[in-house]
Amino acid sequence: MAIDPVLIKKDFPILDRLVHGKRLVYLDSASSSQKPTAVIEAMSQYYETTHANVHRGVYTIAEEATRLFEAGRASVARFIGASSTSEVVFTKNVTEAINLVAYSWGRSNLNAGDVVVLTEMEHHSNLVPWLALKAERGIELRYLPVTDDGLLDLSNLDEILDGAKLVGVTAVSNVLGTINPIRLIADAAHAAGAMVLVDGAQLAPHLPTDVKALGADFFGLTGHKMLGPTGIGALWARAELLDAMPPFLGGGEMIRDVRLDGFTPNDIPWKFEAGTPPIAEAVGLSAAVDYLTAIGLPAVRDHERELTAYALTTLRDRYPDLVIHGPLDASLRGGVISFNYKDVHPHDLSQVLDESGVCVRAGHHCAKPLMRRLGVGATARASFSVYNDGADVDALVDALATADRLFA
Amino acid sequence: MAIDPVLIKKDFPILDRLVHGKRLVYLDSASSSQKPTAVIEAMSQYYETTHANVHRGVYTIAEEATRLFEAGRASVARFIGASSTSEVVFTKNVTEAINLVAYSWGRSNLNAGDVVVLTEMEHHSNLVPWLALKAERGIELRYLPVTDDGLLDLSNLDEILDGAKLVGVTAVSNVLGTINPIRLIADAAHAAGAMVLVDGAQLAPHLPTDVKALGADFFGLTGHKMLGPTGIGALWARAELLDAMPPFLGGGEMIRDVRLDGFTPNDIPWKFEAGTPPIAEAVGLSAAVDYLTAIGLPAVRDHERELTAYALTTLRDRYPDLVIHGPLDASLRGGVISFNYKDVHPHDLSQVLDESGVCVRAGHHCAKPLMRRLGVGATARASFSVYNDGADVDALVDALATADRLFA
Amino acid sequence: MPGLEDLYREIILDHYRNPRNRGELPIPPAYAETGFNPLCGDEITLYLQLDGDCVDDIKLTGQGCSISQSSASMMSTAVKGKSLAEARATIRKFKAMMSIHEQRLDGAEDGSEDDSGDAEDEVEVSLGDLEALQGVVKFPVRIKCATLSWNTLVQALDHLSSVQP
Amino acid sequence: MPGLEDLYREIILDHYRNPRNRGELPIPPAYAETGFNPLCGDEITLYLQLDGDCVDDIKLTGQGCSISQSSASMMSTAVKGKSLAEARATIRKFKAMMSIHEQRLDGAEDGSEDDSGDAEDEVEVSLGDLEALQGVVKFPVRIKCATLSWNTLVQALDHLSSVQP
Ligand SMILES: Cc1ncc(COP(=O)(O)O)c(C=O)c1O
Ligand SMILES: Cc1ncc(COP(=O)(O)O)c(C=O)c1O
Repeated sequence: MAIDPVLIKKDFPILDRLVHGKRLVYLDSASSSQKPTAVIEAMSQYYETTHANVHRGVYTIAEEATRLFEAGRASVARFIGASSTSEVVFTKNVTEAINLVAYSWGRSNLNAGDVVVLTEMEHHSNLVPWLALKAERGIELRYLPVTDDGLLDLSNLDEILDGAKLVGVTAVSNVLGTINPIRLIADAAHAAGAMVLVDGAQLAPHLPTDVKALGADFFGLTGHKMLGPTGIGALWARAELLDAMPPFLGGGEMIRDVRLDGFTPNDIPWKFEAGTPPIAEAVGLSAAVDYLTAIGLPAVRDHERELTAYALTTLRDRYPDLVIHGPLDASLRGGVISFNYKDVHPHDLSQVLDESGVCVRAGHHCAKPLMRRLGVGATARASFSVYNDGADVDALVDALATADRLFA
Repeated sequence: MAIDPVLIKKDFPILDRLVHGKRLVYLDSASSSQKPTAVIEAMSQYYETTHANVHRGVYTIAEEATRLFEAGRASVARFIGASSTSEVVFTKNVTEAINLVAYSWGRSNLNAGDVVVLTEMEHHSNLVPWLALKAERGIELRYLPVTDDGLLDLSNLDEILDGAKLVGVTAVSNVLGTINPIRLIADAAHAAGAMVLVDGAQLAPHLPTDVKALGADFFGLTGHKMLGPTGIGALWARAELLDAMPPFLGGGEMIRDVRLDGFTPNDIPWKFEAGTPPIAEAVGLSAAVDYLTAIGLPAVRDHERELTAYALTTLRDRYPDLVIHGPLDASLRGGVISFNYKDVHPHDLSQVLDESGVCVRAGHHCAKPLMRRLGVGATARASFSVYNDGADVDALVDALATADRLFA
Repeated sequence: MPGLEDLYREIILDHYRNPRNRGELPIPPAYAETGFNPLCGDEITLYLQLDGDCVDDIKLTGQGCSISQSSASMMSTAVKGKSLAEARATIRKFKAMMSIHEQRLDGAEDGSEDDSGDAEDEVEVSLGDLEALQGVVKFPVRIKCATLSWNTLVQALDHLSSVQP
Repeated sequence: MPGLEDLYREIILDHYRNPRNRGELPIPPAYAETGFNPLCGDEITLYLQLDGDCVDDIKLTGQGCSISQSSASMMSTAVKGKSLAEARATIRKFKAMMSIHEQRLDGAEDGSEDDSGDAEDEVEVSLGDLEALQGVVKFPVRIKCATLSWNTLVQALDHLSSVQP
């Protein structure tokens, strides 16, 4: 099924909005996506008809709320190809998912000198938890470098993996768009005896996701980037791993028994869900996943790849001075285009584009080490989702002319 | 201003719902409250007109989203009497808020043999994080006991506080309803050199809250119990404390700089907010706080106290065999009534009441140690919020007769 | 209230009020296993004494609702004196009665159900009194109450078969 | 686009393209302080050399947008060669120009503004070129760009006054 952007745009109420009198051209989905009516209404309706705390009440609406919440977990599990719903832990975002791994698995498996391999293109969320563990425990961090083309440099993969206990890698770069060869890395990591943590924040919204085909041991995703609400993310991990890991946050829901002198944790996945979970958010995320599934992830991918190819071509044709980071072949990248333009700083670019209703993000995109690798302080970044179309790309390309005029 | 329950009920769409053909009589607000239209619509509208990731974008809607999000923080700060918005950290729920204290402050201040004082009436969320620290570090836990009247037994307060570094206490018991004398405990704790962590989950929705008047050093609240959405809570702490504490979760938003070999944390409160925060939820919580403030917390308290007094009287008159836990004087308690009835197990009570549309919670209410102290495995619990009225109490009282009939 | 009357059958209330096989057994020779329903606080401790391939004695302590307690009581009478094969068959049959609904509601939630599928069902057993618990399937949250003691029994049997294979 | 033209005044672009006092100073005798805008990645390192009560020399390195870089450049010319009292007065005056809007938007967000209130304002200073940055207040997110170098200067001055009181 090919995507009809006219129809899809209608599903996203915010796209009717004007900014400075111009139609909103939202090109910052890599930062956070917009939400279709189906998601917004699923949550409103949940609050208007069903809300109660979950896992606790015997009464009808509590039972219904529990069923909806657990159905949300099942939707996410199916969406990513998990074997069982018990492997899906709800978190507040993917950052918490990665921290959960670092605190629970990391602190019970990593000690001074143990090696964790990351990449130079990781988001801060997959760097800081490990840097903290390095500061606390003295683990060693190694980084897979990034080539000048914006790909992971795997030429020394085996050497870098030697003795590693964990490899943490993003499936898709939020700056370069690069789609990393996760399966290849995972196979090498497993051969070296390391676990594999995949940051799926930029994968799950845009490409078909199958955690087993990826070869992941841990996989994180975040709701707000995949047409779902803020306030929810998920960690998937193989059941044996989760079973063996100690709890992370302590509190209600995650216990089997509590005495004044100790406690016994609950079964997975609840063992890792302390306190009242994001109930309405799980309902919303479930609606988001249904929405994406109805379109079909292969169609989403095709649409975004075509849009990316069109944008790469048009931008380079019109602005030969534009520096585009990352691979230039759209089949190697997700719908994320980071660029720099002459001496116009990305903030100024973004400010100028906003005047035409075009939203692009400017800054380090929570990837400061990668900025240093690229030799820039910041980039401007346009990123696509299902609701973008060629006209959005044209609006971006046209609006850039204002920068030329103002900063001539 | 006195509360007009007829008007208020209209603000809560779920209360129009029927269950088993009966009007929904929602008496489980201590577990999670219902949401007024103002809250549900604030979030929908946010998603329909303004959503973008916060603190990141230069463009208009990102700036608006950031402003709304930070305005939500300011609302919460005002609501609890904080000196500055920088003292309010958004978390996913109060459980995370307490874990943040246990991980960040606790692990940098507490070592083997250090004493943390809790109470026998704490919720698991204020027990398990400390039990985990006891298992990990060998800290010593002491408990303020509960009297037969359901009050904290403060007769040995000074002795129990001797040498303590932290006192963790709930402002209002979620089982007994008991309103604890926080200021008195805080003064004694401070005199003994201990910090004071107040679990405000059951206070903030029901009584005027002033963190400074309470004498708290740390204070936690949770959105979904105070007419707000799921997926958000807050930790308040004095700025000097937050400033001195190491970060907890690592990732985007909470950093100032990240290098491949280390990172520098951001200023408070962002230092403690890793990853994309609960943006729509902050907007919703802000609307909830506005809703409560418009009614006025003193009026909320008066209303709930009267309702509680009425319920205590009516229940005891009609069912002399009913065992009600906690103080019998409504001025000493919040709108929470836990009870046991003959040999009818609370689950069965709750099941039977549900048939009449009456929602009460049955179980240990995440307070297993308190259940043991009360000598019961579980209780049934009816709890009130602004939208309850005398007719709801009558429905509860009448519905209990079915239990009599079925279990005669 | 036909639903409720379906749930609270006479025989269930009888087992609730007068639980069979209540008490403890000395350990050893008995083995004890405790099961919790973490969501509601029900808890059951099961004392199991085998004699070769036979459930020689079984006793129960704990607390819980009419459904969990009566189910435990009926379970104890159903397996006491039976062979291990018969006990396992009874467990499977009972779980099948319960789990039809559990799956419809909640996908793959309960991993402990895995083994009930392709196990050899050659032993014929009858549920007897336990049929009274059929009404529970209409009240999905209560299924966990009804199955608590059974899951605990499974754990105890699994433990015993792992130490003395 | 009148808004944008208001923001990107000629003089701002000039300071952006031709930053004054760019470079480093040897430490010691100079003192260096680095400031970050954690939200966008702008960073500035300021080298400050005092001579008694006077800003003897000031140099800057770093990267950022036209607003943060031009503000830094103008700041350096505004305080170089001035007395500490004049420098502090200039900081207060500049922040006042910026913070009106900052407060209206964002309550008590920025704690670093605390000191600007009741300090003695006896020294008369003029903002000169810096007036060109007034357009920034219409673009609230950019205020943090404009104030980055100033906050860094405050930190440097505070540090120096604490070590040599
Ligand atoms: C006193 C008390 N503390 C903590 C909690 C935990 O709240 P949450 O589940 O929102 O983290 C609750 C509610 O269940 C409570 O009543
Ligand atoms: C690759 C990647 N990882 C992690 C994150 C963090 O996501 P969140 O802020 O939702 O935790 C992001 C988004 O900012 C991302 O793009």
